[in-house]
Amino acid sequence: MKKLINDPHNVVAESIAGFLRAESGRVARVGDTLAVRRVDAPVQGKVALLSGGGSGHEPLHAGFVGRGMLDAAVPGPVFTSPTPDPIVAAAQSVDSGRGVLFIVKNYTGDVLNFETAAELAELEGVTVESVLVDDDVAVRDSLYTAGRRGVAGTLLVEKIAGAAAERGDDLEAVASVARTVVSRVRSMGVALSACTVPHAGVPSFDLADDEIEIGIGIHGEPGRARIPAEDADHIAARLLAPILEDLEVAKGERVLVLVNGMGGTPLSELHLLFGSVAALLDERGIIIDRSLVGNYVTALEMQGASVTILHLDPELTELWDAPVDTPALVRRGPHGE
Amino acid sequence: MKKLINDPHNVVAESIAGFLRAESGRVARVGDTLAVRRVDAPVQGKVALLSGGGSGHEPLHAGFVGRGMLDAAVPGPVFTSPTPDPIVAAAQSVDSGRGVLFIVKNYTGDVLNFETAAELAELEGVTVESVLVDDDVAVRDSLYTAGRRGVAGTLLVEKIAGAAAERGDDLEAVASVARTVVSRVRSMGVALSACTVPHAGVPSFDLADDEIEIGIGIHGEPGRARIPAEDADHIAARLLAPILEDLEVAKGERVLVLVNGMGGTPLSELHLLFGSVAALLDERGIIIDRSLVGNYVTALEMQGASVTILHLDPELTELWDAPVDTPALVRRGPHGE
Amino acid sequence: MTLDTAWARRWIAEAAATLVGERDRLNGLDRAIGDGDHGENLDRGFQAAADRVSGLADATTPAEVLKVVASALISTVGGAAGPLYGTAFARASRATAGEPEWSAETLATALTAAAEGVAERGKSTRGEKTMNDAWGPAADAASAASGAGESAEKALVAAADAARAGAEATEPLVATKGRASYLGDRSAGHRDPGAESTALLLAAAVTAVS
Amino acid sequence: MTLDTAWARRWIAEAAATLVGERDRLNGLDRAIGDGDHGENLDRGFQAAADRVSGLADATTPAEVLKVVASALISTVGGAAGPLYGTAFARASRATAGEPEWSAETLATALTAAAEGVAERGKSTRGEKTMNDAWGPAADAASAASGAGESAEKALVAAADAARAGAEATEPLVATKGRASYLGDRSAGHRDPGAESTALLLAAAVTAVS
Ligand SMILES: Nc1ncnc2c1ncn2[C@@H]1O[C@H](COP(=O)(O)OP(=O)(O)O)[C@@H](O)[C@H]1O
Ligand SMILES: Nc1ncnc2c1ncn2[C@@H]1O[C@H](COP(=O)(O)OP(=O)(O)O)[C@@H](O)[C@H]1O
Ligand SMILES: [Mg+2]
Ligand SMILES: [Mg+2]
Ligand SMILES: [Mg+2]
Ligand SMILES: [Mg+2]
Repeated sequence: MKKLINDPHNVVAESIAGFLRAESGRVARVGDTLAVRRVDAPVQGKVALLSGGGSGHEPLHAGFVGRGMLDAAVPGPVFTSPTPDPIVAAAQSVDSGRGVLFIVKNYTGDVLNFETAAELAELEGVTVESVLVDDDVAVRDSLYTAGRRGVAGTLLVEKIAGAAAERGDDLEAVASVARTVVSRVRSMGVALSACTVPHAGVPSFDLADDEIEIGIGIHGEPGRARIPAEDADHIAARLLAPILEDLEVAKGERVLVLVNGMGGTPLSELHLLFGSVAALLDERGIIIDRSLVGNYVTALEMQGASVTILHLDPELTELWDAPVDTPALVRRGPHGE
Repeated sequence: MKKLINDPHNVVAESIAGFLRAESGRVARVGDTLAVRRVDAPVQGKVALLSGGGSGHEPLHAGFVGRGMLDAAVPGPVFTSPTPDPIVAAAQSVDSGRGVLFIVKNYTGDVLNFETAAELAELEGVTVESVLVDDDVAVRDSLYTAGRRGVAGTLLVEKIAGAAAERGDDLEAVASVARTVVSRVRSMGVALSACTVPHAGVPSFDLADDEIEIGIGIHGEPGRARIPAEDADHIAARLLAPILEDLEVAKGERVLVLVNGMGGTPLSELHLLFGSVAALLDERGIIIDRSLVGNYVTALEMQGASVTILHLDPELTELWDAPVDTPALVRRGPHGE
Repeated sequence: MTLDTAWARRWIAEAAATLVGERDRLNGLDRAIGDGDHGENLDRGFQAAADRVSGLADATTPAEVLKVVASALISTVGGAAGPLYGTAFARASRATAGEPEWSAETLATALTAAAEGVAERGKSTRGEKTMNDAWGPAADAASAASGAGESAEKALVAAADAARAGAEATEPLVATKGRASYLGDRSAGHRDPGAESTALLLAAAVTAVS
Repeated sequence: MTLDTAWARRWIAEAAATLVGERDRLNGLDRAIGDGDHGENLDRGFQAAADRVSGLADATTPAEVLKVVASALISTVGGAAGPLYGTAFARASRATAGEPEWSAETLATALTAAAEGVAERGKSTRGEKTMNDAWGPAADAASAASGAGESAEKALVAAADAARAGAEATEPLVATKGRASYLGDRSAGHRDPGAESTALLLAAAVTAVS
């Protein structure tokens, strides 16, 4: 294992420290925790958005703290949910009195810790709503599993709900927008290589030189199936099919396409994969109205990518286009300006 | 070699096609070349900026085409300078009559091809100025070598000269700003792993599990020295020392720090390394006035990073802070807003 | 020896010591069907728990020790195991409040409360390849031993043995809860890390008796 | 056989065929001290050159063929080698304009013009571990053969041999130009890919004679 780190057990703390310093204009630390908040929080009159989860998915979540998106992000250890304490501290530090929306990726650990945190925050007088994100179609439904995982679709929930909060929606309305996004977004991913958790020191799974892993999550866990390596066009088809089976977007309808890198894949390959996905959507007559390509919801240095489709409606499109100013996502105004 | 590609010989064309589609609001293709231009080029009354070079460094250069930065980017094959023809076509497509500045990274291939292109463009009535970027202190000077290479500092030249062009400076003035940046910027990089050129199919060099390569460029070429792996703090010191030897920034003076990933390194490690660099600059009393952390000038999926220091002056700071709107770099206004 | 406050203190110290040595193996089990951090998480949590317990001057019941353990685990472990183990220790503490020395029956009450807490908090049940498959059998064994009039120590040994057997019996199961459930059929053939760590914890409780 | 237009056509076809087979080896040489693309670049360029030459209906001199080759290389090779080889062929073409059949002296003139073009364009000289170390000796050998009254064919063989020897002699050198110069002393012990490809090109010219 070679990484740009010092003590493998201190990676998250040192990385957050560097992040806070590099982005001191936008973000600040919550007390003496590892949680990060908008430098101008609490923003008066605005519902606050808080997300978090295990580290290793950067820029998610801390990279999305800022105007138009999150008010706070609470990182846990690598791939491990944070405990309730810093979540409560972060919620208190960003609540303006209009309440805090917790955006939680659907993993047992996150669900349990954010649940506990919500209870404790309520005891401290903070009104909390929670939204679970579970966009990963690689996982079978909760009859057989802990339920679908939250993966790259989380970014879209954070951006769009963030815009709703910024325009002044109340807590219930912001939560409702977030749930609408959750109901209309699906993702599926592929790994070309595993990743190595710093304190573990060995790759999370072994993949031969001619194998890829289809249906992976973002924690280095193995996926749905291991298959012989394929070219980008075939991989695109494999990722898209189960998404469109589940989402039912009709011909002529509009979608947002997110091609997300897992951390170790160069941007050029992500753009190439985006082209493959776009060609398949063209064939089906589905209109790509908005798009985003980059390493946004990652699994350390894993090579691979995920495809996310959000079935747009006019309100979601408008909220997507709203300005945002965070370390990892900045938009000046409507698409194309 | 596992990559998200189709035919290894068609990678650049397919990647550019996906990029153009994903970023259709901002960029368009130059004729039937692989070159990319601002969708609104030529911008009347503005000096145009053109850069280019081998592919594999994404988002450099095409990701920096847009308002406040480049007017055109001309990609060659992976790690190989483009030929003069598309450079000339791109120059013609963005020239508003006020001339075109070529920003050329100092490699024999780029220098020769852009030189030829400049001559041909002049024959077509386009006034061209060229600026060579050679910020890599890992390379000895031109008594012994082809001269220092252009690496991550190129991004700063493009951003700052782009702001000068946007405010209406004439060709000579924009070139002069660019040359000022070149004279005040230095970089040095490290690789933890090599990268694999798609058509080659094998890594560009072999690095043992406990070795790193110091002083690498951005073409997968080996570096200045191979040493046993070290932690981030020690690597930071190794990269910073030769930069500050060459740049002579005094105590109390202000710099911009760019910690740039080589493509396969996760953002969390780059932030951690930024923290290490910042601590060293603190010790010397050098003030970090601006900073940027991310995978901007890459070498395919190489793991590693480079540190770039730009010795600021008030004008450079103002130009750095000017708004920019490109696929890979967006800034809404002054730092911290 | 008896199951008193000193035993509870020794238990947690012993658990912390066990986890240092077993950390990598638990990570390995979790790597196979989860995300490879279970040993790391528990090690961190039990070092913190042991620290707090050793700083706890005035405990007079095992329940008071276990309460401190619960809150240490909740605030340091994170992941799925943190809230689940936290709940287990909290429920065991609540169910035995005021008892300075545990009888076999108290032990059975404690383990049953812990097992029910985990199932409730995890919305899970036995046979889903989770730590329930160790807590459940352990509670049953303690109850049976208590019913048969065994000593508290014997009941504890029976519980630990049952937890160990339960952990081993998770190997053929297909997970339907926790991270391992994402793997579907591919989860079969591996031992559940949480069930294994539960067995280790109860074995540490046995060691702490002597 | 003579060094006429048909020979020039055969030369380029032969060069293209050679480069298909040598592509990987040239990439390998370039990987050691450069960026691993030299074979790729030249292969692409000479396939294009051969295409354009075979579509060239009306050439009556080698110079006309070489002019087409020069522009094909400039517009398809890229990198350092594209402009350098482009200049070499352009200068050779210009220096032999109007000659339907090359004498030993014409050959010497062509190779000298090519060698000087490369050095001028590359701001480089012999001994810097570049293609100059093949072009230079080749030009010298052709001039010597011509001075000694040898035939054009013999002069060509001498030039090709000298290029080959020159390429091999780059191995111990430390590069001071091109990408290999970044390596400093580490560039010693490897053959320069551009010098090697120059030797291959001139060997193809010899093969094309028969
Ligand atoms: N719903 C659940 N009910 C009971 N136990 C569970 C549940 N989900 C997970 N577990 C237990 O938690 C263990 C994993 O813990 P750990 O690795 O620390 O957390 P994480 O899965 O968040 O990384 C599993 O091996 C399993 O025993
Ligand atoms: N300044 C120079 N003068 C002469 N030849 C040079 C010079 N720079 C590079 N070369 C030649 O070019 C070769 C490399 O070509 P190539 O690999 O195609 O280009 P690049 O270095 O741009 O990847 C070197 O092996 C060397 O022979
Ligand atoms: Mg975990
Ligand atoms: Mg090259
Ligand atoms: Mg785990
Ligand atoms: Mg090369």
